[in-house]
Amino acid sequence: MSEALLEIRDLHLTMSSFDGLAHVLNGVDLTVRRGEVWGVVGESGCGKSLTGLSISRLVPTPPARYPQGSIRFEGEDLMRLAPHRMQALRGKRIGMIFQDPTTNLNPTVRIGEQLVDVALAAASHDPSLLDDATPQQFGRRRQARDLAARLLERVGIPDAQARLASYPHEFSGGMRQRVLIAMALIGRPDLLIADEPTTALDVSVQAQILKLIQSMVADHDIGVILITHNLGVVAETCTHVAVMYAGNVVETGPVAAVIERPAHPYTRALMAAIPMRDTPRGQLQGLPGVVPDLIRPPPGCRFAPRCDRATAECRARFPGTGPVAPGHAVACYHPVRQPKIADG
Amino acid sequence: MTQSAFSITRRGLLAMAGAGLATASFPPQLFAQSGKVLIIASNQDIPNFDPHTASGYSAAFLLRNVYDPLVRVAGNPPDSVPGLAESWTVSQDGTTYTFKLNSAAKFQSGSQVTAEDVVYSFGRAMTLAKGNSWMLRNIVTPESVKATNAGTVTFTLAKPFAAFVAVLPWFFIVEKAAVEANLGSDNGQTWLMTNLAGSGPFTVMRAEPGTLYQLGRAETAWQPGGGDLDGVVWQIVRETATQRLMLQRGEAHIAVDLTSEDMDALDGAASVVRVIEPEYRTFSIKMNTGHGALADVNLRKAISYATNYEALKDTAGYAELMVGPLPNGILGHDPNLEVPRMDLEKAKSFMAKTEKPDGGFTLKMVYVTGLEQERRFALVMLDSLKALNIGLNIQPLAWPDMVAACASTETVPDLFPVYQTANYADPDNIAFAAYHSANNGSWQNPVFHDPKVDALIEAARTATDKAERVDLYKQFQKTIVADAPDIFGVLEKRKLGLRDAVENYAFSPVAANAIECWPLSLA
Amino acid sequence: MVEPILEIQGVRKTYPARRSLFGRSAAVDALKGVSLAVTPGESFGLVGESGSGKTTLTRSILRLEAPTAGRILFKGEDMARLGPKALRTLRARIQIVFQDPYASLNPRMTVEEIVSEPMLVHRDILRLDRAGRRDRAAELLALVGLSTQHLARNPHEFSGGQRQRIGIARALAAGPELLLLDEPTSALDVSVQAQVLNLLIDLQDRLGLTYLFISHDLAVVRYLCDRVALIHSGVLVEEGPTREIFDAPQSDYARMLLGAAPKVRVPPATPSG
Amino acid sequence: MSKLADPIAATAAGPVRREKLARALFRFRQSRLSLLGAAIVALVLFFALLGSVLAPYPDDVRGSVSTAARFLAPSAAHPFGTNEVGQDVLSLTMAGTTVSVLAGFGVVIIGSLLGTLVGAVAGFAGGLVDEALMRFTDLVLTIPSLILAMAIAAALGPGFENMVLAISLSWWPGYARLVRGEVLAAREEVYVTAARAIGASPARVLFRHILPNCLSPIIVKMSLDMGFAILTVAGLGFIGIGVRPPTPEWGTLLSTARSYMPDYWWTAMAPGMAMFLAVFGFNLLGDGLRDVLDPRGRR
Amino acid sequence: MLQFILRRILLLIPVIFGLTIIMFVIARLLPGDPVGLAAGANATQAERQALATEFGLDRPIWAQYGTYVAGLARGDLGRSLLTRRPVAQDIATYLPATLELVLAALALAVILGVPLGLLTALWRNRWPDYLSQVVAIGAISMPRFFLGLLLQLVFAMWLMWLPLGGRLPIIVFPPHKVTGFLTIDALLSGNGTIFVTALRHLAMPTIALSLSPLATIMRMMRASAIEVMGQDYVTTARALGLPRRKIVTKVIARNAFSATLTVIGLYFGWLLGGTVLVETVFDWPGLGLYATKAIVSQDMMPVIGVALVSGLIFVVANLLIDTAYGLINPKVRYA
Repeated sequence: MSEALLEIRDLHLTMSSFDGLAHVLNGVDLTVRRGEVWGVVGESGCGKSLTGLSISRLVPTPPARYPQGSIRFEGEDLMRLAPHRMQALRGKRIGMIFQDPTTNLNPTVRIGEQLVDVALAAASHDPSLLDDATPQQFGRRRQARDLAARLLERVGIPDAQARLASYPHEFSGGMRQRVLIAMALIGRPDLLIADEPTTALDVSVQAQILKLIQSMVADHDIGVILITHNLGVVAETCTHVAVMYAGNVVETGPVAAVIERPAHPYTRALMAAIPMRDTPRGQLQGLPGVVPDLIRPPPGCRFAPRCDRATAECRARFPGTGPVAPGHAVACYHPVRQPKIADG
Repeated sequence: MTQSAFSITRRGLLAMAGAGLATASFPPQLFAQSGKVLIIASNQDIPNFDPHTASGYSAAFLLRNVYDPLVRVAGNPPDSVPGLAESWTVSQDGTTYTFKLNSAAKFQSGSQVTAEDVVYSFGRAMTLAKGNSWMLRNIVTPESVKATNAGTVTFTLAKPFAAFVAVLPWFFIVEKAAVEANLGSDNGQTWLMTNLAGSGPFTVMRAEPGTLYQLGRAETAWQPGGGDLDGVVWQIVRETATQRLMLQRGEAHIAVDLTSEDMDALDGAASVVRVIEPEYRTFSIKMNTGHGALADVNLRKAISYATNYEALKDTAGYAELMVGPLPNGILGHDPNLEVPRMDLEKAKSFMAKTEKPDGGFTLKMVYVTGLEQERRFALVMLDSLKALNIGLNIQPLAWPDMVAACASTETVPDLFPVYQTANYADPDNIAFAAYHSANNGSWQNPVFHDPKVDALIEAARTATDKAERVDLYKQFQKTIVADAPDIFGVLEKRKLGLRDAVENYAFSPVAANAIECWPLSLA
Repeated sequence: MVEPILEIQGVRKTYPARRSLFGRSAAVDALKGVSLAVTPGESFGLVGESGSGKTTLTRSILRLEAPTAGRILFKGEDMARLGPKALRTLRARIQIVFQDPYASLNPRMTVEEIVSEPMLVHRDILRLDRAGRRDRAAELLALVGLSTQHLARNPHEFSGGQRQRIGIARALAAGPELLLLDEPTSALDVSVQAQVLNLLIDLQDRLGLTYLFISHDLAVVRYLCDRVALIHSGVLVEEGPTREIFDAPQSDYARMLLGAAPKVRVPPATPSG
Repeated sequence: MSKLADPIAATAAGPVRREKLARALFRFRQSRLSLLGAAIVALVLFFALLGSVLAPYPDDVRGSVSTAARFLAPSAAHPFGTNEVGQDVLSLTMAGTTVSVLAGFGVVIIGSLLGTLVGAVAGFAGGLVDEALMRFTDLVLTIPSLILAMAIAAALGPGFENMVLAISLSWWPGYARLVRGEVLAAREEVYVTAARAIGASPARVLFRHILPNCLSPIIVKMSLDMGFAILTVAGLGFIGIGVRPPTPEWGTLLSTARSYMPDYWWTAMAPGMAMFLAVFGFNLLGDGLRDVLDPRGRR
Repeated sequence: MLQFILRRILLLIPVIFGLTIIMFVIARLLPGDPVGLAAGANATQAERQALATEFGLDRPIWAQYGTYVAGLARGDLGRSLLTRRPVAQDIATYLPATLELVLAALALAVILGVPLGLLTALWRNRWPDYLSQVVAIGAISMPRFFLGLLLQLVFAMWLMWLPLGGRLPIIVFPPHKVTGFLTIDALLSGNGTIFVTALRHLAMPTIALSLSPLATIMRMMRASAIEVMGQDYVTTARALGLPRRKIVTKVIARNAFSATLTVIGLYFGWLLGGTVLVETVFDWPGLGLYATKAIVSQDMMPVIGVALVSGLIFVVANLLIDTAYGLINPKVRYA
């Protein structure tokens, strides 16, 4: 088991808003090692995106506050890091991809220039980055351009050198997402955080992008956090999965284990709500109730109000995370131990 | 030279003047190197140089210094002094005048000024019938001017005209050859608008419309008794406060449009000479005697006695109250004329004789937008009429609307203030312009007509004996006061500011702001 | 053969070239001759990716756009030849539920006003006075699982799922026979989606509605629809009963699409941790 | 139906409208600047209504003249001194509020009504109608507004109503462009397509669905325009095409006072400062309203 | 690109016709008697009639419009009743003064407004932001002519640092006329002292004129900068480690400025109108003053001329702004 690339321990996050203080993250734990592709899955408002953004400390701290918890990246706690050192990590050690390709590229600057800027930023910390692209004497900017072109080819954009001169709006949604992936990887990061990278794309394009991410992991042995609300994407792309609900990680484990034997009632409800191959018409199991109000969260387990297995104990205190099987843990007093359910 | 009310601009944005070029405290050497240059600050542009069509005091300034008339006017009280003519004689019956030209007179082109040029000039002036020609309308015709020989000219007037010599300073002589060479389609008007054909002591060196006009001393200057000026700049400065500050800072030598408030501020200012002299310029409030409520003489009398004359005088600043229709001090003025002053009992007694003795109605008073003094008079009248329970609806009018309103008796407002300036130092000028029925429809006398008054004016006009003229004008003034067609306002004093560096300046109440620069020098 | 409630015959739609600020953009053929028929009471699925023309087709059915060629018949009547009045009454019988719950409700109106708007517009058919409209609105809210207290509230006070229910209530207000469902659940979370899908199924059974269900999510279409049509860049690629299409897709496009859709099951060869 | 219907727990019914208002007021109170703006506007409106009554020398306002007391420097009796005909400058300025604010309202209301109509029709109808209306609007916009207003005012002659009409005629294009933009944007909204799908008539779609949502930017522009309208009214007064004496109006007061600088400077201070304060108040209020009504334009 | 510019230039023709028609209609409404004024007080009816025919004012309105438009082709804008000079010549003398003032004011407004707007957006909700907001709103609320008066009172009358008004001290001969802009002409003719004096004359009117556009451009830049800062591509830039300085200049400033550009175009038109008041206060011999004088004496030819010329300048300026917008914001090019 290689030494942990990223360790999030008991991360709490509060957001002050007009209506009061929202307890968005309520003690998130997550460990990612190189070569692992973690699917962080959960419904809207469960805090998965904020967790991702917190890792790169992109959440503006006037409204947000981190009362407790730590995020260790290769042993170093990012919460204590000075801003300029944090900025050095971004793009160089931690790469990020966001959801909507139409709004994530600077509309008034050519693609090549944007890629070069990122490369130069990364190279300012590690000049060697540019060397293997082209020989030294052509000047850093030229080297960065060639590196950019090579990356674009790597992510599957035809005649990359020419396309460097085009503007973002001249690309399709899928192509733009590829450019963003190239940008995220140009600094050769060790950890890649992808926040709903394929949600805005068509199914066919989505499949290609997911395969591209998988090949990146294989080539550069990087750790990936793939944030999504689509269990199907997790099943086909990730090695591990962490299910989140209302600011907590309720279940983690290898994908196969969690999908075949979901232990947490919420995970089971989630699986039951997805129309499978053989779900008879009208038999889909909806999950009654509403996500809890994070300003006045219920005491104890936040899923209790909607959980048909909830007991007084659940409502009193928040259950710790206990193992259910090797590498497969769940935060529930009454986890479900049942045989494999039919596959989708 | 007409002095229409319109061209007298006081404060206020709507003065009909071009933009000014106020000087800053700028490096002296720029100033000195161009010799002794007199700077006159005025808010009047000089759009037209043609001596026979231009009007307004700014044009008069230019023409007086660039052209020569047969006779000039100077001194206080004003008197005719030789111009191109050395001497002149009048026939017994006052109809034939003979002028002997000064042989030294030369045009700026170098050629001699001859009688032929005089004949040609008067001929052109009367045929074009613009500018100042109205003064000699149906008195002088082109045919009535003869050149008996190269040096003498005789005029045979259609009828005797006492003020003939007094009018001549505003008729300038052009060089016949120069004008005839550039007649164009409009008798040389377009050419003369921007070119010179005169014999005056100065020529125009630089003309920037709306900004400044710079005159330079002509080599051919033949006139006797000149000062040491190398040039004169007529600088257009729209705000009189700016004119005053330029005077105080020595950036201008003479300021011609100062208000009473400016004069107060200049009291005791270093090296500034204040010229405050009475002038033949009446400022009264005319009433529509022909149509509407004020056709009733009793109402007019009532209003005359209700007016707060002290307030009118206060708002005008440096001014005296008028005694009757004619300016104080002019030939024939009757100083002990019994003129209405604020007397509410008398006013009420006249009101009792009107249709509506206890008032309760409103009159309409109009004034020209931008003329501050007229606006103040309107406010004083509004206040005064309250005593008679008469309301006053004050309406500012653009000058063209005023001129249009005066065209027919129905549209003439009940009350409207008017300036009357003596263009030539003779009572006939005010009497004829303001009270003669021939002028009905013009803004100077839109409505008033009285055959008795017309006859008196005609007689005084043609009488040659001074005593006889004085008696006629006394009768004229008595009848006017009895009829009370106007509220006699004030005689504003001419207000000029001069630097003490300006030498041998002599004030003359006629067109005092059209400064004659030839005699002046700079210390 | 039961007479179809909706028939689309060879519909084509071309958007003319637009002269923009700087250059010209080319003409676009959104629909290249699409024909299909929907029988009453059926749930007909229309699956296509972005740019496939499914939105243009929806807008043409609603007569918000006129097709360049072809005919659209509703219960045998050609919609193009209807006069404005007849078109309006027809509009009462075809209603639509939109994809984006946050944008499809007028922010300035209360739920009562939103739901009773169709009744107001078609008061000549429904003949309901104010009180009648109010009761029917309350009844519709109950039908979709909301309560009368919600009548006076504004849209921004509801969750995504609740707003979609309001959208459905509005669609039912005029008593339609055909309901166009334009990706009604794709913006919702899985758990909420399940509730809305079941609500739709229940409403169809109780009110005998016909659904034209437009979506890019194959799993949802398989769950809800009896027949399915696949559309790709303006052309109808394949059509037939849901079971046959999903189990034995004929066209390459169908096969590619079915393969690409991520399925929630342990993939055969997963790279172990 | 039981397993389906899960009645959402309705929050306390309570009168809903009051709660929405409370929330908006709370957001308004958030920014101190808008509070300051609201206070100044209240003061200005107070003087607009009671200005001439409260003025220390009411008869001065009606045009009485006391030439003996000309140009008195600021003193206890006359905090802002007296003018060229001895009238108390403070009273004139207080009374002037009425004219200036009323004129401002007149211009903004006429301008916005005219502009909204043109903008709504152009935005909604589109095609040739839009092209024609918008070209005309641009045409009126190309003529410098002050010169156009002056020309119209000169044509109609001086007087309060003519001045307001003249300015409004050169004011409405601003609203036409704003409303057209808003209508064009709103037309693409989904809820508008929904309304048309329901079968609502074009008029109903425009007035029931589109315009209510364009209301807040219009209100924000109206409150911001109030300040500029007062400035333009004063500008016309300054040029001399304003109200008729003796009605006091800030622009005319400033125009006459201008000639007595620098010696009798106080005659210009009162009207100038009053104008500044009024416009400042309306601008602050407008800014505050924009944040409350129209969150898109965040502070 | 060329085709677009050609189309916009063709669009000028209807604008010219539209402008002149509107102004002629307004001229028709004028009650007054401009001829009476121009003919002088004592002119007889005959003399007035002669003047009227000379200016063609006695012919029916559409006939006058016909000759006017015909004259337009030859660049003849008719003659002013008042100055008797052709309007085109008057405008040629007065236009450079106004343009110099307007361009100086706009330059000042953009040079200060844009960076200030950006800075206040970056320090949002901290005291410098609040302070700048209050000052900006204060600047917008300050009546231009009152501000001009105050400047004149303090700097020209009391402190006497700056000249009272006008463009150049009269005794100084203006530099050789190339552009008509005194400052630029002085530079071209290499005369330092005149350049300095001309600048000192330009100072106060420019400040009075530019304060309000400066504040508005600042607020507009601030608002669009804040909006851009909320966009995803800014978060992406930060996530990818771009240094803050590059994010501010290349990402935020560039996108925010392209939105602010359109306001600057609109403001150009407003400034042309706005000069009227400032010119009146500072004796600045520009178009504004010329138009005011003409309007008051109801001499309509100059008014139509001024409206036409400023209208054309406004349209051309906006054309330039739109092309510049297209260059900066490529998306527009393929819209």
